[in-house]
Amino acid sequence: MKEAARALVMGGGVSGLKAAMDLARAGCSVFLAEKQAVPAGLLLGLDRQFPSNHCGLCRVLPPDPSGRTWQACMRRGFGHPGIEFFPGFEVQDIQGSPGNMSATLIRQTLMVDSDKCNACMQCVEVCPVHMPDLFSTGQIPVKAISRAAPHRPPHHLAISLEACTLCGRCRDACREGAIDLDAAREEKVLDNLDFAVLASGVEYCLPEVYNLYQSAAHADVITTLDFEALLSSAGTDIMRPSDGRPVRRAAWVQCAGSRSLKLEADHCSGICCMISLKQASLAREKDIQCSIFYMDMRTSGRDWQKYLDRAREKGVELIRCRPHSIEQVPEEQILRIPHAPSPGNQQDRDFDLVVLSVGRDPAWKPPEYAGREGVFTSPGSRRVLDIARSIIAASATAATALGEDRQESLPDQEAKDQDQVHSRVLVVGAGPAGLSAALTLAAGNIPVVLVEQKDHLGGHGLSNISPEQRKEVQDLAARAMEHKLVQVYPSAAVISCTGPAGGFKSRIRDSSGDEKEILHGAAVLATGGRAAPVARQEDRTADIFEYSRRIFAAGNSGEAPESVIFILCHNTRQEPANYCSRVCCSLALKSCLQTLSLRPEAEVTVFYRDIMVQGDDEELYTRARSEGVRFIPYSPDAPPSLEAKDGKIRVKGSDPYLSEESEYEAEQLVLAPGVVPAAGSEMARIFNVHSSAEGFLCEADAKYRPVESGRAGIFICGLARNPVPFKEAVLEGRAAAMSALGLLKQGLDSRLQTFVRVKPALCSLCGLCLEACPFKARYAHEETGAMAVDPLACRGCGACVAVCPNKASAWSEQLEENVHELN
Amino acid sequence: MHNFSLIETRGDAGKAVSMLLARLLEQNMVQAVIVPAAVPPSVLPMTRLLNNPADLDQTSPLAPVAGVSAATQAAKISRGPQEIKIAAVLRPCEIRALVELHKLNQAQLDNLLVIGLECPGRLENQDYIDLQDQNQDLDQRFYRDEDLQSRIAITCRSCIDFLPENAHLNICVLGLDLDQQAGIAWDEGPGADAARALELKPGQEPGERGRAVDSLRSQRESAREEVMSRSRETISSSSGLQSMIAHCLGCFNCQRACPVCFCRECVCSREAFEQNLEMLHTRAGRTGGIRLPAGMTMFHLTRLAHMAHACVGCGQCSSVCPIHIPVADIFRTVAAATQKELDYKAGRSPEEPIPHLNFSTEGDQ
Amino acid sequence: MNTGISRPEEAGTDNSRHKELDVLALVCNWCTYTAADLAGVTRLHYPAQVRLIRFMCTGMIDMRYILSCFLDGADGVFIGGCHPGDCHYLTGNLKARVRIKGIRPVLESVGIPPQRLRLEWIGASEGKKLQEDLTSFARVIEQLGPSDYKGMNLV
Amino acid sequence: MNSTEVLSHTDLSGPGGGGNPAQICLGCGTCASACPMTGIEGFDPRRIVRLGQLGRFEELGESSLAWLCTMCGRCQEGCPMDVRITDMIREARDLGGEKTVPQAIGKGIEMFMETGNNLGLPDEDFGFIVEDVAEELTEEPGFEDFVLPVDKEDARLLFTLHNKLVNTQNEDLKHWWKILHAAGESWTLPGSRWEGVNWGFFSGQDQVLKAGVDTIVGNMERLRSRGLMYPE
Repeated sequence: MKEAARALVMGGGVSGLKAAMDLARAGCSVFLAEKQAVPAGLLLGLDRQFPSNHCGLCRVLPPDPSGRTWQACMRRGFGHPGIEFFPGFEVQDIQGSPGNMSATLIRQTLMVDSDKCNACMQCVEVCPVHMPDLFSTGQIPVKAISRAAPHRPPHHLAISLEACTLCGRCRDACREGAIDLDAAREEKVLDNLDFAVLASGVEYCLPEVYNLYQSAAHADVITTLDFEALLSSAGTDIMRPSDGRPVRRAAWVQCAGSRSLKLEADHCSGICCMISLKQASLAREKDIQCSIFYMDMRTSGRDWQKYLDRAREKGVELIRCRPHSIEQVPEEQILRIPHAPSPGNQQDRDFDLVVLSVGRDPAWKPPEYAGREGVFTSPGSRRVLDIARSIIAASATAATALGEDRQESLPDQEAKDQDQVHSRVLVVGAGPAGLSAALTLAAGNIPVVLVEQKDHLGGHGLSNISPEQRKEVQDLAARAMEHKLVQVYPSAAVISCTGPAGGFKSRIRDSSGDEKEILHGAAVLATGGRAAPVARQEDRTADIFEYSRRIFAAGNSGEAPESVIFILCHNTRQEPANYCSRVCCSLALKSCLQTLSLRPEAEVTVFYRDIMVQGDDEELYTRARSEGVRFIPYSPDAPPSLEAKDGKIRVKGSDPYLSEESEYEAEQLVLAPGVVPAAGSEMARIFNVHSSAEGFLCEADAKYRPVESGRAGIFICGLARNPVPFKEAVLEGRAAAMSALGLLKQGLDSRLQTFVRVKPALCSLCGLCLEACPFKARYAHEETGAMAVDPLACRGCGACVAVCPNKASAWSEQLEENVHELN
Repeated sequence: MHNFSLIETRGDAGKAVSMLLARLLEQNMVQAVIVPAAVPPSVLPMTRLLNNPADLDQTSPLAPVAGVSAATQAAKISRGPQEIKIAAVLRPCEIRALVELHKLNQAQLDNLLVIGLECPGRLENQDYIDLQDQNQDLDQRFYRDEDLQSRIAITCRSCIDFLPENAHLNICVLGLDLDQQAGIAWDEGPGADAARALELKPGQEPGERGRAVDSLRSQRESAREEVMSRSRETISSSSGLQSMIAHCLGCFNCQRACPVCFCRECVCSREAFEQNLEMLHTRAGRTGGIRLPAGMTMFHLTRLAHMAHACVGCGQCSSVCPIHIPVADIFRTVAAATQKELDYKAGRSPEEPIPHLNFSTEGDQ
Repeated sequence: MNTGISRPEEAGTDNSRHKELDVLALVCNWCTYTAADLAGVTRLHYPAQVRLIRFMCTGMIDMRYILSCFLDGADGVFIGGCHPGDCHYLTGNLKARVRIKGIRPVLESVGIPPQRLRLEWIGASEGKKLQEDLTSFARVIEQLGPSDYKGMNLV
Repeated sequence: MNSTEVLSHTDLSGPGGGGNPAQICLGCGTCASACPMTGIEGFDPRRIVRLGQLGRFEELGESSLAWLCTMCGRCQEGCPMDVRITDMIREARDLGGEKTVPQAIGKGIEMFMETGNNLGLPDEDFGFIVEDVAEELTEEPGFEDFVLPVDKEDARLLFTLHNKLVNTQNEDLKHWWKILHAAGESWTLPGSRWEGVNWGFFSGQDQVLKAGVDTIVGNMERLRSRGLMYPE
């Protein structure tokens, strides 16, 4: 293993930044290429983000010992001591093999010399190439030469070489000689790279290209990305692009450019529902009437269904109908959407603005080098992901890249504990997430203590219906058992955890009742989940997990019932379990297909509220329908009623298309009650971290720090944190391990930044600082009871200093100079 | 409180109460008692820790004086080992201070049996010493002599919180002829356990008590309104405030005497010695020089900012001021406004969280 | 706190010097200070008497800083932090809020009307809101005139 | 080209290969949003597709639902799942059998099968009407030399008619002829079996549809026309 790998990260959006920062923290030399002049990609234009509805990109940034993050709003630029940033460059090609790769970077954006530029804007005036006005306030025209980012000062101009014709007018107009078009042809070669991480994201669907809703003909039909610019709080009210009049009624049309066989787009982009809900909620604040036209509201995450409920409370109207067309009412500046919200009921609704909710471009393909050896592609560069999932995917990809890079030469001795920081990590739970976390850490040369309640490793992964995924878990379990750095405690439980990050003390009790104390620097909680219980009338009722296991158990030679009825979202997605469990829909669809493959004549009926498959899983839904599965939507107010009679299950439900009550009979009833965390609140208590009302462990920041709990050094992942499918649980495990690894690396390298200190002679031990510290970096010393600061957890916010009346809690001596002026 | 019992005083209520305390020790209900006692040659009863029932003879639980607030000492001693349970005789304001200190981790309420004393007010220390020369049995006379009662500390004259709250056992003096009887009141819990050990029989509470309490309260309320409105008016301008605190010597007595000011060393007292000469030099040039030690206004405002929510209105700050700045008037005036704004009352309940730690996301700016 | 407000040549409580009113804005680095940057970039002007002081977090604004500002002659103190839920340090802004709630009655009692102290949530992207809030605050301070404590040199 | 080829376009096998074309329906409502008939007497294409999905074709054919559709095809054009909605409706109408065909259409079909046009108009009468209209046209300035090309062989376009143009709106014929005349087009009007409207398309009866197509194809073969024009 090379101590400091040379890593190239392609793409400077949120994924690329996260991967780059993780790798830098783990000790790599990182090169970051971003084709735009500024980092943060799409997010730069998202002024308002779910769930807080405000911006917050800065929260992805670590507190930087060099102090550079004092300036680090992404809008102001990006500086990181471990990362060499190449703004304006795109990777053209990658050659060679891992350990000796070379990448060719080509300039895509040319920055104007900001030392010379005096922001006269003459160049923008004369530039003949107009560009789409994304993410600007509309006050300054956007040309091929324009401001580098909407929020950058005007003298930070950049030329998009994709659009630029190199006509030279800007250069001639510039009296300061700040523009050097010859630099446009610049090419850079990076050699001796150990690996590369591809995180350049996907392309968004442009409605004009696919002639969606004749958008090119209507100035007031825009996309969700355009609407973000209108929402930008830097602007004023929300105005119509066509005539600048304020918007009073707006519509969102979901699935523009997706979920269509006609467009060869049999996929769901997965984030558009939430984007539209957010945009409509924010527009409601400006008193705009908002309607969302949708098919399935895919609010599929721990907190998303509740967000939908809040949007409804704010008055966002949801109309379940995909419109056929948008009509311009002649003479009037109105867009009319004829639609049929319920069968036999057609209505026209008029709007000032229609927003097409677009996702991934159906024709988008990753770059050619994506699949090469040594190039690790973040899942965020295969499909559209929301911010939190991008962050997780990026961390996990960085972890995989690092792990593979190191596999060759494992050290034969444990890393030494330094600076009173224990390098060991406690992993609780050995399901897919816990095992992934443990092995990622071990690959990073960090010793692991793996505690599992059961007598074997693998958790739910062992009962996965996919043979490949079962195999993956078995391999992970076998590797964990064999790994020199992984110490496994089966049939054991953690009963307490005290101390600060870097110096936790936990007690473990094994099956014989013996207790053992473990010292560790960090912990990863991966205690998983289980199926929510269902009240079953008889054995003809099964939950979706049981049924799927049974029907997949015998491969393709098993038996299937002649008729089966699925009821999805059974007692879930409503209080008190008001969240989508994310796994049931695709499991149900797979089970439907398996049932039909075992018994083609079987009658399969699915009662559902919204089918929540995302990404390419949409194809499962399409296939299930085309193979004859009957799908009947129901509303939570009128769920289908159940009855067991004469050895058959009878389900009464109404078919909304036919407006008739029907009775369906089946041999088998399958309920999908969702999943619940297995030990959430118990873990929350032992490890002193937050948990939700449902018992899921809560993260410090839902978007930017998804696998960190509020307590430094404690990381959370998998089903214990939120409902996730198998693959995501694995990613979360790796991401949590990557964060733990980074934290410990930071400690082991003695790059500790102590922001605050305690003056014991002045301290009254009142404990106000314990309460005030948001990161639980304060603790009372176990023996002396004196207040202490955990340098790994402290982020320097000063809450403890401000709350301490006599400044027994004080800034560190280095910082005091800075703060002195204020004191 | 739900239960009430009368005890015979036989002309010396203080002694009768002392005997009850002695019995608590004898019954091993508590292992120590904190109570005011003047041990010769001192004539001023001061907080004293006793653990021998025989020593209770010399105590003055009803003495109308509080050398310093007993809350500070009760708090400190309560943080000792768990196995020593202590009975503490405390005035209402002292109990309130104790409750505040408990929230700040400065007291361990579980270790205390709090015996509250209904408080018609306390005499200033010097007044008590002087009056004792003239009155042999000052402690008893005080409760029947309205003239003596009118000489209580200025803060007490406008105190409306004279009934003890959050105590386990109350000693009742209002509306009773203390030469005959004193009252003991208690609720379920440790108070009832103690009452059982003391073999107190619940009985009827005399009706006069209610009338006495009401009349005292209405008298105090109007006094308080008068004091508060006067001080409100005075301090509500920079010059008014300055006129009150202009003569502050910077002795920090008020801070040290304050039972809720819990810092081991006040940040302001430290700053007084740490002042930056360069800065003072610049400032001195602005208007007619600069008073040293500088920052006395800052000191008083800091104390208000830090502790107004926790002020229990005991008046010790005024009592100890060598140049008679009405510190308590200022403090109580600001405290009333602050506690109202924060919907908080100092000492109301040990469960009520410190308002500055309520980081709820509800509400607006 | 060395706010640099008092200038020797302007000392005194001369009420005619309305133009010399001093407004201090104590703002959080992550959100409001960024909004100020943005306002600059977007060429949004805010009143000249406002002086911005950057803190890492409004949660580190000690009550004593606010007192110092007023005793040092500030006519208004504006505090700008992240919206609830957006704090880089999770709850710093909420700490600022409760502290301000607690200190307002103190200030009011000693003759500093509550309108002279204002807390606003201003997100990093809300340059416009920063401008509006500072402008309206400056206007309120103008109407109130100089603070009672101006020029008393009490620090 | 023959009618069998035309009919082969009505391939009802679904994209999933399951055979039932309606099964893949997403229930999204695009069809109902597009349909000019949605809401009229409770009509909604989703109902039709649903019945189809459930295999209740006969019920569909027998219900009035199937007959409310105007066969405009907007639903089918918009369907993101490529469900062949109108094709399916034709199929359903056929399944209902002759007794369900609405009277006006049934009568027309009967006439057509007997006489070659939906009105049952004898060829002599047709000849008289069109000659009369042609004569009127020659009275207009610029059209003095107009000659009606009936059964002209080797013309480029065969001009078939909607029976309405012959029956009630024969003034409109002039507009078409004027255009063709002014453009110098080579065209011809069949003197018999001139009907352009194919009610077999609406009734769902394939043999009628075939007869209709055969009529036109027959005329084209007979007169050796290379193109077809049908004014509607």
